Amino acid sequence: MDALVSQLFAGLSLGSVLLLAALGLALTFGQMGVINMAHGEFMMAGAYTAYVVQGIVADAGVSLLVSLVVGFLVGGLLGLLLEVTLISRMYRRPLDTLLVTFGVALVLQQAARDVFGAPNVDVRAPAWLSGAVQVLGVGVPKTRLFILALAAVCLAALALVLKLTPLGRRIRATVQNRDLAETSGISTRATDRLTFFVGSGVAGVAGVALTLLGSIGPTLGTNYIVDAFLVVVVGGIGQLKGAAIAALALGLLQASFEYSTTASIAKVLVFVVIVAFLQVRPQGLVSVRSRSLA
Amino acid sequence: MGPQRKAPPLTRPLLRALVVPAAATLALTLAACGARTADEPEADGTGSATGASASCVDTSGDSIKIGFLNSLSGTMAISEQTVRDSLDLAADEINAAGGVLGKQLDVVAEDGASEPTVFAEKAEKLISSDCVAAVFGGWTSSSRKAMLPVFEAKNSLLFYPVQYEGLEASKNIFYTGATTNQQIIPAMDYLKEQGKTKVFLVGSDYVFPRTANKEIVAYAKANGIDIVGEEYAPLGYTDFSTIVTKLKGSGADAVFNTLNGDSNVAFFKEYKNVGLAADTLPVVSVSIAEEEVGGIGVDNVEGQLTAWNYYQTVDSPANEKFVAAFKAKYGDDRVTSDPMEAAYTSLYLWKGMVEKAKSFDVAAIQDAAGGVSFEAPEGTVTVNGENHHIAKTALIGKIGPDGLIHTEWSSKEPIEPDPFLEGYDWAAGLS
Amino acid sequence: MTARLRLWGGFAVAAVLLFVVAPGALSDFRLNLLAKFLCLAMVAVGIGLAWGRGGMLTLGQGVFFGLGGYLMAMHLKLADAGPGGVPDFMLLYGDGTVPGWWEPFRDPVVTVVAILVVPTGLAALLGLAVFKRRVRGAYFAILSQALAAAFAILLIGQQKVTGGTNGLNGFKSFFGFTLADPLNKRMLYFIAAGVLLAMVAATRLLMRSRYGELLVAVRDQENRVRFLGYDPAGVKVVAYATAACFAAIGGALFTPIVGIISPADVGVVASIAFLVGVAIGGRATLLGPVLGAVAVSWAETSLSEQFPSFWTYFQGALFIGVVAFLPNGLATLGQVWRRRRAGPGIREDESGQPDDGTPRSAPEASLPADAPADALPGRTA
Amino acid sequence: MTDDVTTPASVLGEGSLDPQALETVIAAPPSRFRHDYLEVRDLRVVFDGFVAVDGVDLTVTQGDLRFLIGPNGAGKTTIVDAITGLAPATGSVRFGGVELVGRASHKVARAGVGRTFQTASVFDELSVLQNLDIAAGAGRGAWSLLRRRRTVPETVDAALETVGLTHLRDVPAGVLAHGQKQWLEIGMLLVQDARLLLLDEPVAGMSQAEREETGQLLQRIGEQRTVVVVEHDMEFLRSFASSVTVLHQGRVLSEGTVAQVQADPRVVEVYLGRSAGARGSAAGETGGE
Repeated sequence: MDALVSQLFAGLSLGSVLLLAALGLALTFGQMGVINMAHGEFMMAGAYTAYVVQGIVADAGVSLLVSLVVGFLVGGLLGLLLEVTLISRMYRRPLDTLLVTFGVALVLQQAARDVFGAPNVDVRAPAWLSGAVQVLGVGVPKTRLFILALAAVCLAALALVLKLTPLGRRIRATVQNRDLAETSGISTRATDRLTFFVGSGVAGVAGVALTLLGSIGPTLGTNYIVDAFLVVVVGGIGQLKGAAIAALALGLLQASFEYSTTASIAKVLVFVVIVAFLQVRPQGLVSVRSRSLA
Repeated sequence: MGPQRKAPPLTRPLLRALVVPAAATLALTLAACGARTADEPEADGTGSATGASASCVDTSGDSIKIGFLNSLSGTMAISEQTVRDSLDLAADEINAAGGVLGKQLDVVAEDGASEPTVFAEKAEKLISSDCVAAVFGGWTSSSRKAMLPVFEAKNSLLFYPVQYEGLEASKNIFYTGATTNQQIIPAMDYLKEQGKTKVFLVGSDYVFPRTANKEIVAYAKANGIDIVGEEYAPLGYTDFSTIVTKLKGSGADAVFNTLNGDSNVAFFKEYKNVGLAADTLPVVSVSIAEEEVGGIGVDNVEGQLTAWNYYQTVDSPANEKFVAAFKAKYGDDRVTSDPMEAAYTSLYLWKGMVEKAKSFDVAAIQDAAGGVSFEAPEGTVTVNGENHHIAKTALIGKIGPDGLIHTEWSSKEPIEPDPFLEGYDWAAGLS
Repeated sequence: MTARLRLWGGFAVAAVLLFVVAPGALSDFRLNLLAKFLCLAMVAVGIGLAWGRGGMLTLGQGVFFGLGGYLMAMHLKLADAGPGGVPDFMLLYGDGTVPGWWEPFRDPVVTVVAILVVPTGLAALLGLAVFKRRVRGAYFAILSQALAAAFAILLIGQQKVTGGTNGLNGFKSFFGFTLADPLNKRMLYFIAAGVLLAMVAATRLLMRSRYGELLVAVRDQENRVRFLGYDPAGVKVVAYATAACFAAIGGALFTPIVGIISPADVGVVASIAFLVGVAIGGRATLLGPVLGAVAVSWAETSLSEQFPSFWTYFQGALFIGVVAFLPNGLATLGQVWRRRRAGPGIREDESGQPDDGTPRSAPEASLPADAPADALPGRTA
Repeated sequence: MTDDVTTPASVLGEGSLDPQALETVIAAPPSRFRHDYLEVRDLRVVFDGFVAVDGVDLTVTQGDLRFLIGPNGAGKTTIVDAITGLAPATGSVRFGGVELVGRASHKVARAGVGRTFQTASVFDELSVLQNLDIAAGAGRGAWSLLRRRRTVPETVDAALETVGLTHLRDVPAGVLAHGQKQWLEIGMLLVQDARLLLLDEPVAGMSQAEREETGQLLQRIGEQRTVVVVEHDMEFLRSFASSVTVLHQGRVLSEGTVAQVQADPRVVEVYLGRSAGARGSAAGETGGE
């Protein structure tokens, strides 16, 4: 029973990490069909932001909260820069953006190596996040609860922004019918930029959160990028709901496979399940149907 | 350009274009047929290979070329850059002191790019194109395994400075890091001495951890220790909640950790967050050195154990000099670690062998190697002429709040290297 | 006509360079390096077909390259095995017995057949599965990448039978010829060169066939092709399987030439690295991928010697610069230049196609090389 | 859309249709088409809960030139999508005795159904000739596919003449003017040997003279085969339609000859206040239904 509960939690927790990593991606990928391979490096930038902020703000708790905000801005600005300089030029060539952003990812990684040094750096977790709390008789690390909550907050915030704000309406309109949105007086250029800013900002937040769990090094992003894309693919394009369900499902799946086999085999099995799933639902869990030629 | 003209058939010129080179290939291949294996006496795998070309090392001038081959890019650059730094230091020191046999060292530096194939390629370049007298470097088992056939085929020398999984002894490689009976087995001895009876194994999914754990399992069986779990995470894996859950539920009283690189950070953070602590469930790590402690976070690993043959805190005149020289060259914030020390030592051992042999010739060095010793920072080390490993003292250390590792326990004297564990009865079935 | 002359002239020049000049001018070491580059170029030829012509951005060619390489390596290890017939690494890391599925590869004929059939068949099956379900564009790219990741993890995890991260290495002979003999290494080079030329010729035939036209049609307007009564899945599978076959052959030759095949050569990063040369050379051209692959490998080897960290920047910059600003690769530079020289207007050769097999992008570079709306995810009806 | 602004006008030249050549293309005995008719029964298409087509019945016989009209969102294009397997539908669509609902698009095409799209979709990078050759070749075997085209198939030659593109046969289709692309599409339907032609706004963006020519061509094809045209252009409709179906909100509102439909008060109500005739060109490119 304990094992079941703790595995359930491990799966949820892994799912929340995947969700944080994939949330911004779901937005940018859904919005423009842009496959941003540098998304992982934006997460890395967020993580290094936490490291830098901690050097300035001594208190670990305050610094974490400040980092979340600054991390969002750093990730967002990097995304904005990328959108303005490169992606805006190639908006009809989604597959090419994949390669271009892979190049950007390489450059950012090497830049991090040159600026911060190759070895990992450490970010201290605040005292109020150390240790575990008892949930249903199982010790659950507070950091993981924090990340679970953070993922939920990010998801809810994004959902609210999309639903309630004018920006959200513009984004949804553009996702659903770019041409019509344009003719209705929406500046799709400005919308693209804002979407990219927000999506990349969420990557920065994810990076800050990951400092609580793992290492902070130049290759931090590469560990997550493939999984994050799989979440988006399984979830379906253009809706946060799909990404959320997919992230949790993949997290639970990975955790339960891992419990019964090994971590390596589990990863392979998860991939097999995904291919099989796409046989049944090639458009992912949730998809917006829009009619057009292609 | 008549649009009405039908395209002329392609076939003829194409055939010609295909046939000519094909025929050429055939002719050349037939003419160039080299040695077939059937013509050769069975190679024994350890001797110098039969087709080896004659050495092109130039010993006529007042300098001698040697090669440094470490990953300066890619995932392993983190670790291997530090080894390169200490190799450079040793070369500078040797040159300042008059060189080897009166010749200055002329270092040819190459990047292994963290890829085995690149290591193999660069090794061949260093030997065949640059004609170096010996190569120093390599870190991962895969890089060493990739280079081994090159050094054997070209009959050249590699000095490999990292602790590894054992089960290997090539005439063309000198292993200056620990083999398993100088690191893994002493660590198990230590745990046994501490009265630990239930050990949990966690490692990265690759050669070193799997081989080391195979030996640990055999050791445990013979020594009344239960292995209560054995888990592997893919290299670079960062989610340890499931593995730590299994660990917590296993009832273990000690953990043997062969995780590599980034995974250590995630593992120790998870370990700490679920409320495990060093004084009740200590973790012995064999891949965490001074360099890595900072990245994991001192407060995450304080009080945990490591098994090596050298720590920066080792108290000896040779080490004092080494640490001082290193900090002077690279900065006060830098630390020294076991692989760095082993690399530093390897260059001096090669110098000792050359001077004993009075020659840069590979065969002469191989003959002279046995018994060459050096007053290394870790203590006196001596080359074993049989298996080309070196006798080293095993040290169990505890990570202190200062981020350095302090010796907790040491073997009484240097342990003779035994890569195939021939001296251990319980290891009989292992290889 | 001049265009044809140029093409076949180029082919002849390439043959002379590969078979006469290079072996004469290069040392054994450099020649062996060139042989390695040629193996990588074989993968590039296939990618050029699948991606440049077929619009399938395959980020997982490492899988097929690796399959070919490992199949060859298994045979070489078995052939080298001492008494008892068990490869050395299995004695060290495994239980000292050879698993049943290794056994058939003792036979050289079975091995060669398997290298040709297994990766190709796997690609055909996978291709059918995903293309029939109209998984394409970004979805396909990401799936193929995940495939590479899974394959590498699987190889690493099964150390007892695959050698783990070490991969398979330490080969002594190649079908009976000892690899320590430089003469035999030269023979391998000639085989690689011959195979590459044959692949280029076969690709040329395929590109100029009706199938080649159909493939471009599927790339640009998949649904339109469907409404003409074709099943685009079938068209794509042929290109994808051909690319896989080329990659497997490249891998199979890579193994004895380099002397090692390991998970590092098949994973995500290695798989993407295959694309650099193709993108730079010109993805939709015939010779672009070959020249691009060789040039990039050469640049990597020589540049990384001097500036290891600079190489990473350079590689990143290449990706960004070429793909963003020169989507049809450097090969189109020559085309643009030639057209400028020839004066305005549309130049035609007798078949109405540009001479070097590139798609005719008459308004230069204003036509993106992969399908505009067609490849947009979310619009896949 | 890749526009044709970069096209040197001198190269494209003027084209015009050649009705004479059409006879070669459609030379097949009329008896082949005699019993062809399209029968749509209770067709429903639902997108995420939105009912786009709601129980449509439609019968079009060979020799009829049927126009589908209706305001935006009426479901015209969706019906064409449903027939050709692009949109998931329930109900029944039979042509030539074959049930089409549930068939994959390429199998629908092989059953003799061809269609065009609102935005002319030709293969931009392939030449006009290659476009037509591909359209003519769905039945080719693997062996003939893997070889080069050595001769131009007769029907392709005739289709080139018919749609007036012979002099442009070797230019990439991407540089054609918009009207020429529409014609090329019609040519592709001809060589594809479609017996049911579904044309989505075939004259959008054409000049008056071009419309005239296109209309006549369609009329001639319609005499022999089953043709359904989705069109906004009322003038074009008045000139060439032999019968009209008016759709509104996914249902059939009215059906009959042009005169009958125009007299129908329900149709007048739906179109009230709209200058329907002028909408043809505006709806063209974006197709914002």
